[in-house]
Amino acid sequence: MSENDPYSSAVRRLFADTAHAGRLAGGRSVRLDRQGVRIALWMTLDGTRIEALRYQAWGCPHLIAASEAFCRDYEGRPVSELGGFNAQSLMQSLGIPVEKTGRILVLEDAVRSLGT
Amino acid sequence: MSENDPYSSAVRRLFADTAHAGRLAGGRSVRLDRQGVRIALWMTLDGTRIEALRYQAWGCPHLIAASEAFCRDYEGRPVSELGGFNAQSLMQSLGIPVEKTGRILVLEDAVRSLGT
Amino acid sequence: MSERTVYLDYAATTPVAPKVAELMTRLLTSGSDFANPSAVHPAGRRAQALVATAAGQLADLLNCDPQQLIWTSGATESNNLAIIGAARYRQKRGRHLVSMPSEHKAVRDVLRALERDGFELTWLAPDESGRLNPESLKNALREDTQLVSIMAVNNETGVVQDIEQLGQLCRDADVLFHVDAAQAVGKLPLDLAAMPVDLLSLTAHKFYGPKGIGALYINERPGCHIEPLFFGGGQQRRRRPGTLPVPMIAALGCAAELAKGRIPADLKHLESLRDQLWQGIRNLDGLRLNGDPEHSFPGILNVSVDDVEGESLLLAMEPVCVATGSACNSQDREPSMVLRSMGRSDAAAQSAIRFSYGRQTRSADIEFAVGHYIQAVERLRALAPGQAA
Amino acid sequence: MSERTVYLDYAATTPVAPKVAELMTRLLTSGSDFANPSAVHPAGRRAQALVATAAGQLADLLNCDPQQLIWTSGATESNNLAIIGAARYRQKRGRHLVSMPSEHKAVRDVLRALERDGFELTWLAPDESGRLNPESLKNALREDTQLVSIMAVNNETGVVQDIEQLGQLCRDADVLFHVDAAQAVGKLPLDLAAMPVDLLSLTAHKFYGPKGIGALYINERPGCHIEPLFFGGGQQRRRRPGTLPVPMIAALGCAAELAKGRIPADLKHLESLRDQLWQGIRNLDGLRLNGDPEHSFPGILNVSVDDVEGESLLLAMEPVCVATGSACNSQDREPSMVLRSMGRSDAAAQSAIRFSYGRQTRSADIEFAVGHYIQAVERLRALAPGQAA
Ligand SMILES: Cc1ncc(COP(=O)(O)O)c(C=O)c1O
Ligand SMILES: Cc1ncc(COP(=O)(O)O)c(C=O)c1O
Ligand code: FES
Ligand code: FES
Repeated sequence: MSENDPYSSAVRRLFADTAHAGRLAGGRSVRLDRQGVRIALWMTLDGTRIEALRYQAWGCPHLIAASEAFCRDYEGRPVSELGGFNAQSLMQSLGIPVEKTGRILVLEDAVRSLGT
Repeated sequence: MSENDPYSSAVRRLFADTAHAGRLAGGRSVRLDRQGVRIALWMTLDGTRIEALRYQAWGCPHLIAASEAFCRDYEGRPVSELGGFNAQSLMQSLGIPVEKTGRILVLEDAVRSLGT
Repeated sequence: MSERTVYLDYAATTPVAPKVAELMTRLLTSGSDFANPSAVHPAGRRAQALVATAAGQLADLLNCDPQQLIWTSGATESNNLAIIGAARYRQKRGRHLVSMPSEHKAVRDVLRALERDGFELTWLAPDESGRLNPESLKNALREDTQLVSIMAVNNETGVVQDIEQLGQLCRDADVLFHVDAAQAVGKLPLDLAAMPVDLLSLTAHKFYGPKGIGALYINERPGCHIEPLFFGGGQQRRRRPGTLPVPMIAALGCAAELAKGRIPADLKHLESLRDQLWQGIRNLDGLRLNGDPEHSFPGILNVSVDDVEGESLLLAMEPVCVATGSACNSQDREPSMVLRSMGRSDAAAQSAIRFSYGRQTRSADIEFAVGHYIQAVERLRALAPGQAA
Repeated sequence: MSERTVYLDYAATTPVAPKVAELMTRLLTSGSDFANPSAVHPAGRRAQALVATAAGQLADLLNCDPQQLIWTSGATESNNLAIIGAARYRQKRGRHLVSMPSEHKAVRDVLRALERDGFELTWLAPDESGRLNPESLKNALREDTQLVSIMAVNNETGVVQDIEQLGQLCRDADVLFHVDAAQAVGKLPLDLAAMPVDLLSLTAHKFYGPKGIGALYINERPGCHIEPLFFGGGQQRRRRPGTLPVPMIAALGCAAELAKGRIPADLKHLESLRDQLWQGIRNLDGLRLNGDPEHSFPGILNVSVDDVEGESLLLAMEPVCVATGSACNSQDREPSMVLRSMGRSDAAAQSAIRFSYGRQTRSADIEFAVGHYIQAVERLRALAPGQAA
């Protein structure tokens, strides 16, 4: 059945447990409305380290899963690493189909502008 | 099943029991090759009464059944009645489809020329 | 079956009725009823008798002459055969055709293909409840109009068109009237003897028959003929050749007979499910019914909500099986043409969920679905950024 | 079944294999495997998995990629889709097509329809044994030739063409090669990976699958594409829309898998039946084999006799079920085009009887048929007036 499932098990797991959905008071935030999707990211810092990340997203399950994955990954890492966030490699590790690239690139743009 | 059967039960019965198939020595005979079918009729007379009738036929089951029916019908009748033989009414009584009219008319022609 | 699912996608396809499955099983395992009905030998004649019985059963359901029915592989083929076949047959008289943007793709895309071949199309938009105003059809008919195609029951919304009235307008103007009745046959009473319909498409799998068999009704009268799409053996008076799939045809016939006896009871059951569903969800903030409460097949309920994306909603509702848009375009994610033609925004169309249910659906299934729907909507709303920052 | 019949018309259609019937029964009665495989919900994905399995099984039988297969309603549709679809796709390059008068009507009549639309046809007659001389194909190919259609196994005579050699000539000339393999798939080994074939039609009911489902193999490569015949939902990448009939597709897959394991044993069985039949009737006066003893599928034996009319012979042979000509034209009684193209006279063609047998046929059935055939011929001969008075 997995070969017919449009969602990888990673995407399903992330979509089912969106622990990082929400907002943060204080800190930086960015919001993008593009390509028919909407993404907002919030970040608080502990010096140059990312203390917490939250997101809100309107879009398909892949976009939500990617946003959740990004938050899980980057909490605790130096803020300088945000510039290295790469949508394509995240898509690969989550098994997101290439047709969705346009939308996941919106997440990439949001992440990068969060880092600058 | 009968509604799908291209052959009426009368045609089936006559085709299965072709007692009058064959030839007769002496008497009159007629043969027609037409419309892709072949019919031969033989008749012996007892005065003006038909003593015996025989046929040979090459054609579809309807033609064979009609030939057999004709022989059964007319044995013992005055030879003058041959002129009244009517293919159409025989077709009706045997349930022969109208598409076959052309071929059964060959039988009619043969019968009528036997009577003259 | 690995997980519990609640199947509320009867408009996409229904399970096969037990009686129909039994008949097919009997025919598929029979050593004597499997022959080719074109053969004149005894086995062929038995097969032919089964086909004749099925034609009688379907004709009985529709109140038409069995001779007016052609077997096809389903409503997609029936629609193609009806529309392309009739348009080509009549193209010397004129090349203008009329339909609606809310038709199923198996009508819309056929008409678009004819447009590329030089036919001229007029697309009549429905009102915001999904219905066609007869006046607008009347105004669209021209001297050179040859065919009007309007569906009986919309597959996404369940909206029912006034086929009698629309058909009469066509009849008065000497225009052929095709009805895609894939979602109506076996579900709503239809009396073709009393209806001004020339061509009508149906498919068995929408009313508890198997997938892969359908029919086209052709009201053969002067001017109402079709050119075939396929060529081959002489089957079906050359209008649709190919070996007749006897067990499938017999199954369609059986499903038709079953339906005939059950339509009133089925409708009552569906109405009660629809009412339960609607009561369960109607108070959700921003909920909107896509359809016409007055003129609807009760087996379909289509709703949109604000601020929720359809694909995510579908996944969040699992294991409830519902549809966004029609099943055929579930794979390409463009917002529903049906809903946009009713004036819905892209966002509203994208959030639309079609609940469709049937004979096997129980009240507990609806209750389960209501809970999952509300929970999923609330969760995804909490997840979405506000409309403007 | 009211009377004993001996069914020797397997070339018209076969009974469904018990394993295939079992699978269909299971799917038709399953409460969870009936969904529309286009739907993305869990029930839809289960249905999609069944389709994927079937595509794998059929691809395995043919040694091709499952992606190269399209589901259709049978070989008639596959032939139409292949020939019309490819001819239209390539018509800007040229409009010359090549085929044989001994093809099945579902090829011949399609080509004739294209002829009416302005395509130019070259018909290559077989030799008197029914085979095509590769030289004559080579000579027929022109600059503007786009498609050659030659069947693998003839449905009336069982004659097998040299598909590899004919296909190679097409490949060398950059011409598409379509093969109607309705009588070959599941019966003779075919290795599409090793064969220069571009389009290949098949139908399940000729190899113990159900009627109403078939497939078209498309060797997609530059220049080898088809335009669709139908328009509708996006199924099958738009090349053939319509809800996929999952139980039928699964049944085709199952029949393919079964066949793959059985072809050698099936062939051995058929050869022994054919030898018994031939030994039984060969000494009949004026008997003539219609076919090529060297290059034949052993499941079909076609013979003519002098001075006997086919329709009467068929009736006289009851309850043995055989065919005169192919089943599709059993209802119009024109003498077989296949046999006339092999140089047989109208009379010889009209007296032709096709015996075709299969897995369930026993030696006793053949013995019964031999007796009935000889008796019927002798009886009808006695009944016929001599050739010239
Ligand atoms: C309104 C309508 N028309 C046509 C079709 C096509 O039917 P099928 O997939 O059986 O060809 C469907 C269902 O898919 C439908 O809902
Ligand atoms: C050689 C050949 N081609 C095509 C067909 C058509 O197949 P179907 O009737 O399944 O469409 C048949 C059988 O009828 C056949 O024997
Ligand atoms: S956001 Fe809609 S496709 Fe991913
Ligand atoms: S004689 Fe051939 S059709 Fe009757």
